[in-house]
Amino acid sequence: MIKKFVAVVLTALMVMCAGAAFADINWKAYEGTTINVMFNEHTYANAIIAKMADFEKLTGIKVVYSTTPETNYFDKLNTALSSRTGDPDIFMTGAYQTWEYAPAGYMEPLDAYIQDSSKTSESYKYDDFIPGIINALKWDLVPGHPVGKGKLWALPMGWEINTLTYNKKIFEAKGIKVPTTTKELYDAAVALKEHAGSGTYGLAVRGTRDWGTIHPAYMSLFATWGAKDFVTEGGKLVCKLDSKEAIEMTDYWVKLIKAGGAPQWSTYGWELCGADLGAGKAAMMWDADRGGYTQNVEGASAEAGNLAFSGIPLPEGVKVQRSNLWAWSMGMNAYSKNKDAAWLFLQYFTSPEFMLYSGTEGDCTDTPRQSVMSSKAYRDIVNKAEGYLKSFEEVSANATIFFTPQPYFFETTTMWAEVLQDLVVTNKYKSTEEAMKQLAEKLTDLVSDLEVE
Amino acid sequence: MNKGSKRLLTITQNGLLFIYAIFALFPLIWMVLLSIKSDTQMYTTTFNFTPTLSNYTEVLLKTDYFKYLLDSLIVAGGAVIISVIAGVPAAYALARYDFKKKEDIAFQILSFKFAPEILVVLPLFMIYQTLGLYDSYFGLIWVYQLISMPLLIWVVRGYFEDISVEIEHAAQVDGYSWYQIFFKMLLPLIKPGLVSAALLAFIFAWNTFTFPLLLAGSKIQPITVAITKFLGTDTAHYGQLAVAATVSALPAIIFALCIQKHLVRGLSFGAVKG
Amino acid sequence: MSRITLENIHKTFGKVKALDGVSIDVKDKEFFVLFGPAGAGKTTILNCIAGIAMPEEGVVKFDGEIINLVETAKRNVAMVFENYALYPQMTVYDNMASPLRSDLYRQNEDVIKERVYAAAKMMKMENLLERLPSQLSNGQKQRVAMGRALVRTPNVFLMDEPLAHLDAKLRNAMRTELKEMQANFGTTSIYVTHDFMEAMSLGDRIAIVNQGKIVQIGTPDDIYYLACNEFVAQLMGDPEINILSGLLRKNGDNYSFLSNGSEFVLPADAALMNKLAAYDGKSVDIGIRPQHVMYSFSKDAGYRDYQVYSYESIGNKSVIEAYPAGHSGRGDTHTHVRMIAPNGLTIKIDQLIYIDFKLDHTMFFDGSSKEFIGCYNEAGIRALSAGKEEA
Amino acid sequence: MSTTSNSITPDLNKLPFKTRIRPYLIVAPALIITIGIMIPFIMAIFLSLTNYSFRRPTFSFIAFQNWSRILSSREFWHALWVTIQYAFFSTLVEMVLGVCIAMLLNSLNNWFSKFLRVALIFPLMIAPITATIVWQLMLNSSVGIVEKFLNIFGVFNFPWAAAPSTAMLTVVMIDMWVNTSFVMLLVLAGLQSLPKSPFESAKIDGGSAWFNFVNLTLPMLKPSLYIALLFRLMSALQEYAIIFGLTKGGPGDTLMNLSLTSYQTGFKFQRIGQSLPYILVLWIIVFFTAKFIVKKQRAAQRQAAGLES
Repeated sequence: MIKKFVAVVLTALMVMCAGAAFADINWKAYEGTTINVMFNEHTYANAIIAKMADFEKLTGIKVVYSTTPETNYFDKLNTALSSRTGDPDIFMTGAYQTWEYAPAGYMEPLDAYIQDSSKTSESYKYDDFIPGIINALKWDLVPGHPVGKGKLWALPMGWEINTLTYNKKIFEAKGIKVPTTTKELYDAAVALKEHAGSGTYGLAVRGTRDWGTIHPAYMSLFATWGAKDFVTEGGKLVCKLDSKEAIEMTDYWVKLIKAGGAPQWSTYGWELCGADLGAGKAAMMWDADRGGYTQNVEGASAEAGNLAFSGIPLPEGVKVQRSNLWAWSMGMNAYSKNKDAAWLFLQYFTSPEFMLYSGTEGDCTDTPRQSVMSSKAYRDIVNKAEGYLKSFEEVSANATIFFTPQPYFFETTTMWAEVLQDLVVTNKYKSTEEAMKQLAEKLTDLVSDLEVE
Repeated sequence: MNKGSKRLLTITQNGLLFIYAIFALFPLIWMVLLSIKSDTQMYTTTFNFTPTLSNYTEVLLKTDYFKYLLDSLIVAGGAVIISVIAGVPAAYALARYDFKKKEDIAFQILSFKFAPEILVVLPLFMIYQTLGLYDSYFGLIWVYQLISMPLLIWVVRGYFEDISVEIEHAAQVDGYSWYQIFFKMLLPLIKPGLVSAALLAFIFAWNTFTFPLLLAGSKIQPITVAITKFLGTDTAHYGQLAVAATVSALPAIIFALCIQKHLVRGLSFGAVKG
Repeated sequence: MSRITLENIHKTFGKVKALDGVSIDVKDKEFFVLFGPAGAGKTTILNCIAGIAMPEEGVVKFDGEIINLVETAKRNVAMVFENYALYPQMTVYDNMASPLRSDLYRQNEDVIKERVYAAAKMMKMENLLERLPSQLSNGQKQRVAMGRALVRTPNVFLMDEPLAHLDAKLRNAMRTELKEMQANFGTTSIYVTHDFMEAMSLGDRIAIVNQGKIVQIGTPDDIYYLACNEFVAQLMGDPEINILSGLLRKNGDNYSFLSNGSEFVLPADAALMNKLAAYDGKSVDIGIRPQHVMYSFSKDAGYRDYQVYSYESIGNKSVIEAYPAGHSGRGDTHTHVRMIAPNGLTIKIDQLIYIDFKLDHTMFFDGSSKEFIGCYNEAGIRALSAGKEEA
Repeated sequence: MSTTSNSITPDLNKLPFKTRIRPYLIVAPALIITIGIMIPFIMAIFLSLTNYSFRRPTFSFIAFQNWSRILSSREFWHALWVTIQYAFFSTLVEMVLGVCIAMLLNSLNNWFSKFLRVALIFPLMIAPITATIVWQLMLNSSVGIVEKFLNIFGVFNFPWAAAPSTAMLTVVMIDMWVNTSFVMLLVLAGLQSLPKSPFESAKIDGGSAWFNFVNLTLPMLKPSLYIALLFRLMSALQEYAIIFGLTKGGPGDTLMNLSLTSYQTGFKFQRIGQSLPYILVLWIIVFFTAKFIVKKQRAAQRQAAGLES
């Protein structure tokens, strides 16, 4: 009896506290509404799901959600959006996807909601988001125009930059120092080939035949090298993969993989890269920082605790590390029939309070909010990984999306990845130059029907 | 043939079978081994490791695994039941009656089995959205008919064709009505074929991926769609995937063991003389 | 127990005309045989009676009542199928009990047991009751099929070649049994066969069926002695009747038959001669059964020269087939003559054989239409056959 | 006479309506269920003549533009070639192996073969998508067990799916692992239903084992073989899960068959109209191949029935 009483009082208190934080808007305005949410299977989504009951209790909104593994998530989302039925109301997306969804009219711009004080609590603190990440989710819908201008299409859940993770133990044993230039990286990869027998190798990077191969490490070095994918010339998008920098960089990349990459590189996605690093098969990995971070958590892998983090190795004559950025975000369906209820959901799960939870207890270490990043609780957790915070802060200064926004992103990057595979494992092309020239021509042709103002 | 060479032949035969058995069964054994390995030992050990049941507790107790399994059971099982109810009479009609376009209809039904899933799934998605069948048990059971119905009709039709028409006539003469003949005389005769075809249809429906991926979503998630979830979100938890795969194969394996006696006989597509 | 009437039944299967205007009238308690070559339409007639086949035209009556639209199950017929049609999943007992367990003819299990045992006893297979059909020989299956029909008291027994698949010995025994049973039961029976011995020995009346038509209906004697055409005459009897083509010529008061360059002076028979008058100088076929052909290995007066074509045993006797000597028609079966001979003769192929006919057993057929003209002692035969039928 | 019976009761010779429509009535449920699925086919054909895309809310009719564009592309012919290669190799291997294993199982009657009759079906119970992941792990050069096994024989870093020269071999091998049991099952069923008598008489005639196999076993097994061929060939032509799971069609475009190309164009690149001709061509190939095999199968069945009696 007493137990029950205490529970009731505690609950009431909690609700009141929560209410106090969000008191300025009516959270119960859409009580009884049901909204549908589509998640990609991810830690970020798990953090939300863990707090779903709180949200439902606060708002009286019922949330029906699905989580789909990443290999098929976007196929499913594409199909669902194209039905234009308003289901799902909220979905997880990346920035690249908004370039496709927003021009097609599937996405609801969020600026109006954020600015409306009757819809958005004062405690939401929109300005608290790291500007670089928010900018990655803005676009004016003109192909060729960079991100950062135009409407806001989604709100970030977390983000990733692409840096080097290495195995301290192996590096120490072989007496190799952490590479800071591309030359050092190449030498280290060669030196670490078969560092512990057949099947072990120097550097793990992605190699599958899709966009996932291009956007992390490859695109980061591509941008650091000073290359660009597209430029607007004479009212048209023109592919610049045949530029000197692009060819040089790609040629370096191909040689790097051939000399020190995984023997089965062309089948490697993030999970195999991470697995090899964690198992001590790969001495280094250049991928999303999170990938290395999670392998390093105690009990997660054989090499947990031995992993350390470093920045992006620089090519000769380059001073600035540029990491391409990936931000898992949530967007709203333009055809949603419960937009205001859906906004409450978005607001709640990107609020500083929730972000603090997800950034600490929720394991989502790449927080998009400055307030979280500077909080002690967060820094205590992340500091456990050597060099993580340092390289994170260093690289994130110049992290953004280095792709030129255009709606054929997936098509162009898949073809790009295909050529990369051909260069590494087949003899289809005589030289990198020939391959890149053909590719540039093909991609220019592909995007020629896009209207560029 | 003398005794010695006969013995040699038997040894060779057993040897060849043994080699193939390793090829066929090792991946399964490997899968079970993975399921009792911890993440940290996953890649660094082969056979010499500390077995753990943590993957099992993780998958079976801490996720909605049984809900996925139940979903699979409902859609695959429901699909087979509908196929049996609608398919067995159809198979009978296609075997017995002479009507216009019979062979065409029969082939048409079979050809659905071979329809590329990708071809139908997109238009179906649009139709399902309009009819409200998207993400419903009924919707999935319906589309699974593409998988289970043709197989069932074709196996069972072979059986009906094999039953002498005079047996039916005899039963008519004996005073039985059409449906009594069907249930009392014919069904027992096609049972082996029916059971095996149903099992095979069940396995195919159980293992299908594209349809449930695109035509179901939040409410219903058959195990094939859910299974890659166990790969994990940060690191790949192959151990958990192995658990999910191993347990998901169990219903079909148990089913197969139960009807083992019928199974082979039943798939002779009616070539068995009664 | 019923009178079964078929009127002008037509039945086609696709483009094949199976029955083309069949009419028969089977009397109550009659044992009626449908006899004809394979594919003649005999089974289809049974199926029309049982209701298994639906005629496109024509009427089926049981005791004068039209039953075209009555379902098979409700016609109360018992049928024995040519390939037994036993239910493979049931024991012999259950097979036989099956008609008595249907909704329409249901009996309680005690009655069923009694009837099944009675039928099993009659068919001498009490020891087989627990077996499955797959464990039975063909003869045993046949008996089960018969037994299943016998447990009931139907309007009519329909039997489709019930003895066809049995070996000769069993067939003879069963034939005798059938005849006995038929006498005991007194149920109308329609029996299909292509075996002339069965037809002759079992049938009260025989209907000859050919190409979907009834060619002739009559008592066994009628059919045998007064075959309405050459086809029927050839069908009835084994070895087959000899047909010789020739010319009829007036020879004084009587007639001569000219064939193959030899002249046969026909014995007198007033009634016959009257009928033959119309055929003077015209082509006529004569039919002589093999048992009415006499042969000799030495040249006897009036005997004609033939050469042996073949000599084959058919059990307790043999058949000699011969062709006209020196005739270029060796192998031209139209001129061949078959005759009955004892077994064990030493006969060489092509050796000379001398032949004469018992001409007073001849049947005459129209040379072009092949229809029956007449035979010796026709009135006597008719009287005999009519008398038999009365009885 | 015929006129009388006909004029008095003209309906006597027609089965009651109830009985006449019975065959249609009993096929109807199955047909309705499956015909419903015809609608997507028709829609697909129509959409292939439009510029339908997820990117636009509307679409317009563009006649055969998609078709002419695709049929004249290198991509299409490459995909067709990959499709045929894959179907040919995987079906061939599975048929030959399936028949051999079934024959072995059938000729032996010890505990081992009895055990295998059941156990060898297990791979069929694993979803292809899972089988692919398990194999990928086994074949991985850094952590896989197969690599360790090959190391014993002095083979290091065998590339498996990662190199164009071995990628086809690898996917065919996985397909073989999953599906050989299906062929084996059907052939074993066929073998066990063979009648004994022709073999007994052949024994008396003293024919060799090979002679018996070619002249008796094979012709009587033909119906089962055709069924196995039918099911295997048809799904091999459409293979998607194994290839996608293992290499996503790579390396380069080595394994991009019609299914993958269509899926990629339609679902990943959002060009529905353009994705459909690939799969419609595949559908036509599948349809007519199936029709041909079914015809052969029915003929073989009749022939085998003749041999038997």
